[in-house]
Amino acid sequence: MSDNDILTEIYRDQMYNLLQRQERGDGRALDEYREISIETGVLERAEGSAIVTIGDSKVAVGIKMQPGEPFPDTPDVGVIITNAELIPLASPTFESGPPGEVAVELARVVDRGVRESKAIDLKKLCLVEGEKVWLIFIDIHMLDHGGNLLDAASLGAIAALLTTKIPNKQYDLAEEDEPLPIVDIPVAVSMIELEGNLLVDPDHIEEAVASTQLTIISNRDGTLSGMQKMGSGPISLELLEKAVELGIRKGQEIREKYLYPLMNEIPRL
Amino acid sequence: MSDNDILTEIYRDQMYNLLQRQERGDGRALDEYREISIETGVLERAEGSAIVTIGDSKVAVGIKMQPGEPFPDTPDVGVIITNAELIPLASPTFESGPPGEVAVELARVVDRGVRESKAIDLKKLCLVEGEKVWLIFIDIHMLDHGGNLLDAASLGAIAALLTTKIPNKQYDLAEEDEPLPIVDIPVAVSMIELEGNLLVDPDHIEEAVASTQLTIISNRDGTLSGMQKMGSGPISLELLEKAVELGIRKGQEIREKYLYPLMNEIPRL
Amino acid sequence: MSDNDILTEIYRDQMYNLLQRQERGDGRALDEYREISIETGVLERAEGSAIVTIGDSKVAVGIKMQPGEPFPDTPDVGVIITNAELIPLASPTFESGPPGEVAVELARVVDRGVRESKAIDLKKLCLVEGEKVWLIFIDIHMLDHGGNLLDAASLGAIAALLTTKIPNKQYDLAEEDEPLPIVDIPVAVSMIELEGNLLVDPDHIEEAVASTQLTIISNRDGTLSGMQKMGSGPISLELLEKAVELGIRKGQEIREKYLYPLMNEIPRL
Amino acid sequence: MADGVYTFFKDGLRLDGRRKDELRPLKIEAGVLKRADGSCYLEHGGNKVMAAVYGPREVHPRHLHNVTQAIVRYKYNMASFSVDERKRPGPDRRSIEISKVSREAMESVVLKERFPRTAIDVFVEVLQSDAGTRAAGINAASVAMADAGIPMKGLVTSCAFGKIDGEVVLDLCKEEDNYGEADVPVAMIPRTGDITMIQMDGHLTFDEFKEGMKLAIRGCDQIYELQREALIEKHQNDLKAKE
Amino acid sequence: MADGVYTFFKDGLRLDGRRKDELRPLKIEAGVLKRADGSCYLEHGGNKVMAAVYGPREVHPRHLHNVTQAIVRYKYNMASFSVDERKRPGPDRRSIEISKVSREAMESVVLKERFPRTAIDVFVEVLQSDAGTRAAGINAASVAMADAGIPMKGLVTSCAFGKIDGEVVLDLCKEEDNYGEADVPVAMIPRTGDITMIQMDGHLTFDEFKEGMKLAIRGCDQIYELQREALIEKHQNDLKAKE
Amino acid sequence: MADGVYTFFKDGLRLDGRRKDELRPLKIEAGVLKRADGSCYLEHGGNKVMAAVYGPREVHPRHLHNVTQAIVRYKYNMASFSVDERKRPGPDRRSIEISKVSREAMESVVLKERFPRTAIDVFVEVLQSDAGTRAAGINAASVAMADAGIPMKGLVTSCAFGKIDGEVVLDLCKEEDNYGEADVPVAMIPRTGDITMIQMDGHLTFDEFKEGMKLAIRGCDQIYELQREALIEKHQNDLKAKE
Repeated sequence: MSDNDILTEIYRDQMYNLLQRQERGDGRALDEYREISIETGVLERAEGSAIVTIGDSKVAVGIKMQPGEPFPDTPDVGVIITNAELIPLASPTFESGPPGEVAVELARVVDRGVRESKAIDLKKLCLVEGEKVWLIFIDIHMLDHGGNLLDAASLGAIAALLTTKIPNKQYDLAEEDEPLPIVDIPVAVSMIELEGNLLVDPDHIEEAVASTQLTIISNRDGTLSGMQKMGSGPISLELLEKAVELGIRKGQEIREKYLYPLMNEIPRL
Repeated sequence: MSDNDILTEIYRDQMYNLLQRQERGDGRALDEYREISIETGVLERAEGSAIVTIGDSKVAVGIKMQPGEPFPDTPDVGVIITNAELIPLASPTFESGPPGEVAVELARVVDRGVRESKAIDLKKLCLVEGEKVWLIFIDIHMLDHGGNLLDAASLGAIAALLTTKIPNKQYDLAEEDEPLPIVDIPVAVSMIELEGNLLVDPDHIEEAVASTQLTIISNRDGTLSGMQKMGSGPISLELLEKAVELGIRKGQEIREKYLYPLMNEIPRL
Repeated sequence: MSDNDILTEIYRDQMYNLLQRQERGDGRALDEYREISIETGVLERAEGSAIVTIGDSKVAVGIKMQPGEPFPDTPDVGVIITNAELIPLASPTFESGPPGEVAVELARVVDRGVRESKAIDLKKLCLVEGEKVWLIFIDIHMLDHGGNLLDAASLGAIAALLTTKIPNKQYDLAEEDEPLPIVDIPVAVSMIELEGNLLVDPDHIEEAVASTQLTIISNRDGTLSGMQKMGSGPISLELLEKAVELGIRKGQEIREKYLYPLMNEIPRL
Repeated sequence: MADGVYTFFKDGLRLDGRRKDELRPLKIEAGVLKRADGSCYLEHGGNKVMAAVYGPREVHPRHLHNVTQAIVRYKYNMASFSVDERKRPGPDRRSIEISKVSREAMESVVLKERFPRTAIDVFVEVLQSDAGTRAAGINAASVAMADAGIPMKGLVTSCAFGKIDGEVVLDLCKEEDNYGEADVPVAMIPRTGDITMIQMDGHLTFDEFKEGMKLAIRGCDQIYELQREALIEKHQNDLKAKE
Repeated sequence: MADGVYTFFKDGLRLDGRRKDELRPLKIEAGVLKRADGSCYLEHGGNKVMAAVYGPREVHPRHLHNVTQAIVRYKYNMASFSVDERKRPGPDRRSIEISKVSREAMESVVLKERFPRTAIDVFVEVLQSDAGTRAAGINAASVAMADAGIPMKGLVTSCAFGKIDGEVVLDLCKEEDNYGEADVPVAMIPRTGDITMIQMDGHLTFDEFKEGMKLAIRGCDQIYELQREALIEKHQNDLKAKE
Repeated sequence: MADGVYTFFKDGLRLDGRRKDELRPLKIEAGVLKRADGSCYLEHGGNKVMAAVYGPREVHPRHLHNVTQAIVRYKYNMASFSVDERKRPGPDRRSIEISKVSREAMESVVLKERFPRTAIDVFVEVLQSDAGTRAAGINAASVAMADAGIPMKGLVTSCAFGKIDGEVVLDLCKEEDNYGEADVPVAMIPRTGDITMIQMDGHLTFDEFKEGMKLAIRGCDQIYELQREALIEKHQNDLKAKE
């Protein structure tokens, strides 16, 4: 994440000065998100979709489903496959080609968030044990990289899943399409550490300056379902515990403000 | 196609001067092909083959056939797979590695020529509906790049197909091998545009100088079955229509002179 | 193999001087191996394994077995798949990425040694003719490149195979695991040629200096089962025949000293 | 859908109610992305595409640069979820060809000589696809390029004509494309009337071809107006933002 | 192995007889390879890993170098035969992620500024895998780096904690990892107490997390002692060899 | 074709009527391609190969060049349609190995020191394959190199010997290769008698090996004559063309 060019140095100085007064470049509080918007169901070829913006960041997530083979060691549960592409459309620093380590890590953190939180009742997605289960493809497409793509991607994934219809009719498996069996709503909250401070929802300049980033994924009951430290900077145990608490609190806020309303449209859980 | 080195500039000047008198470097008329030769059946491991030379260009085309699965949306028709390689043996400018955009485009234009002209009656290549059909591999191997490889490849493909025997015996599917059900004979005619002139069958120097190339594919009844503009140069509607007419006319000439004789050997259609 | 940097030049001069007295840098006789050690059965996830050191070279070989499809033209015999990786852990000159030509050649020479010597009775590894046979994966992992990796890899492969247990129980195919049906013990002996001399078991500096390397693979009865000349240097017929004799003799010595003891543990043949 | 039975017209109108020479609805918005130098979001029928332009900028890898002019690169990509059957990520042969012909469609309008040793990179992402994504991509890319302030001789505009039930029509929708008899995507510079891209699939007589070209040119003229409007609106918003 | 039936404790001890806060046996040997600048062979439970360090050395390809400091590269790789089901050779998504987080776990201790324009390359090969290969790899890499004489602010040490049968425990073995409720690999600099890697899978309350971190830190302290001992032994052998 | 039943001899002659020490028919033509600096088309039994040589020329990518001598590169490739079962395009492990040993077979005759910093590129395409394509490729490449005017110490010539029905024979055909007991491709410099390539598959006693080498050397001498004739004919045609 950290970069040594002159511009980054200038931004670093500026941010350090602001932090003395607990301020940020765009006037936000340290624990404040930029404006969030979530549009669901906009991409009609997908079984579920969401376009999420957080500040200048914009991410499209599409869910595709098709019957396929289960993993040999879990013959009776559906399969989640998550893929993310940091396509060069989204940032001057992204390059063409197969996903690099940053894209792979992002996809895997989002994937574990959905999987480990047991957000989807995968047992209900078994069609014929050992032979046929639903495959759920979560494809994450970055459109504009204004920083904190991980939270946008994670939010997009769960929003898209909440509004996904299982395409029973297309595959002659039932009379009606039906919603995915969603049983929890994980939310990822990312922050950077700078001079002993935790700054939630960093923009891309803050990310470039910071060398420590943390993502905390939590569930509806306030428990943790995932965590990842990124960047080469160290962090103290004290600050790490603060970050976990902060992540759980902000996760709860986002869930209530942006995700519960989606569920009102499709009541379940 | 256009290149900015000094040699290309010199050739450009020379060609412009010649064009004032409607002449070309090798003395041909603007609508005249170089010498064409077609040898079929020379490569014995292939079910059909042709080695085509047009001037200094030489292309080998081999047809391989084997039973395989149809596409899900067309369960009762055979499958054509066309592949072209601009191998570095053929030109100092070709590089090793997977096919680049020029090779991919060439293969796809040849492929569409065969497919869209409905040259082969693919319904007759169904073995078991939805399960097994004949796969036809058209592999195009460039040997010498003297310009206008596309026409040589396209001519090689249809000549090889006209002389292909379905390998029934090898796969225990019938007592006898039999010719492919060919029902039309598409011919591709390529030309470049230079200063408002159309030059048919460009050599590799003419190709380097020109920034607009057109390929017109037509059928036995004089209708169009394919077209592709290549290169970054624009062309006027008037000239485009002229090119289409010219392409249809030259296609008819080639078909009569070079392809009908092959059919006398294997009378059908 | 030959390299033109200054260090190689210096080594070359030094070796030429020593060779006048039929001596080598580390005091060995020209036909003398460095110290050899073989540990088998150390890698427990593998069905068979060996870690071989020859002087400063160290190679790990693991054998994995699983049921799979036979090749269409040999429906009743097991399948051997050999893979070697010159991983950058083992030498400053090795690079990440898919196997290069040296690794491919090494794997193929080891593979042919096992296959052509008919070391394994592959007919006994047929489970259901035409449908299911045992696949034997020989994976060769270089750990330290002190020269003559090929002999270390080859020795590791046969030592690992000699101690491999067919995993019948894991795949519910029999009550008990059983040893592989080994029927011969090929040994590869490599040497370089320098100024008309043959130096057995070259270290990595000797390899860098030499431009001709020979590998002779022989069986228990003293017959040849493989051979490969590597490097761009030529060799006279006379010296080649000497090399073959030498290779057979050294192979016999290694077989008796290092491989027969392994068989005492698992008596068969 | 057996041969000859499928019919694309009802009471003289097409399946979606259009006349033969009528475009599907379009929506064009310029300047929708923050990081790109220029961008455009475009909907055309069921197509939803996003285009971004970066440059002129340094060329990586270096050896690709040209000492006399800018190089133009164009990458057309379909999102995995843009089609009914999920598409595997990464370029396939179809997108390689489309990227090439799209780049060639646009290259001649760019004043490349002004920016030697640089690259102008165009990225087109198809988020939802109906028939005609390459045309939609070119139309969006053209607006994005203008939005990036790249000097051009004119905008490039693209649309297709085709043939269904023996009739030459403008701008095929997905069903017409799948079961129709010909599809001819065209790109042009409306300002000069020059054609910069033409491809053809299917069967057409020479007369049908000429008839179709007339339709396509008229279609391009209409789209050109919408491209201009989108750019004007973006410019006015920029001015407002400055006040 | 049905839900809830599987039990990981017997008479207060784990399946392999360990207490909740007990590490599996470790064995660490420094300087085991001849060609590498530094190396380490490490066994931790059923894990067997080899680490090698090369550098500081020239950077290939050139354009990756940094003019102000060394770049650190880390490649974690599993041998095909290191797992029950043969793994296809070459990097997969899992090893790409592990390589990244492992590199980031180690980078902050390296005095990179001393070696501008160079690369420090770390290679970790897993020869036999049990749960916890990334931690084993980091522990071995850290020793190999010291063995290579790379100046560092301190060693990096790693171990995991997890949750089984509702209990927070140190250092999961393979069965515990497969059927447990959470796995949290941690890396730290024992000298300073700073955390340099943390990942989490599964379900934990905040209190369980805090409890687990205490266990992990204590585990790291014990491993740190073994790392130091291995380096001291290597150093003494080197001295003996010189005599 | 059961073991022991298959017999390769009838009345002392082989399946295709040859004696044990007899080559299959050869046809060699130099200078058949226009764009290459040197080229050769060669038929040997059922093998049909085309070889082209480019160079000495600039090296791409640059960092591969050698400041003291030319580098030689050799690419052996089989056309998809050259074998009974269609081969997937692109290099496989077999062709990577053959390219390496073929390059090494030829490298020592090239006066590389005369062309520092350049590359000499050899391309061999197999259009139709019978047993012995690597030898056919080397024989063609050698002629193509001379046709390109590359200075050499001598031509390189290649053929194989093998063992069938317990007998050592020259130049295996496809059936003999598939069911025979050994195959030994050899390359040499007939002018000096030096061996530049040898590989062996199968089973041979030391005496059989020595017997086979004698056959191979005699076979190479015959092929060498044909290579020379092809080059002389090309040269004479070139002279005629100048008149």
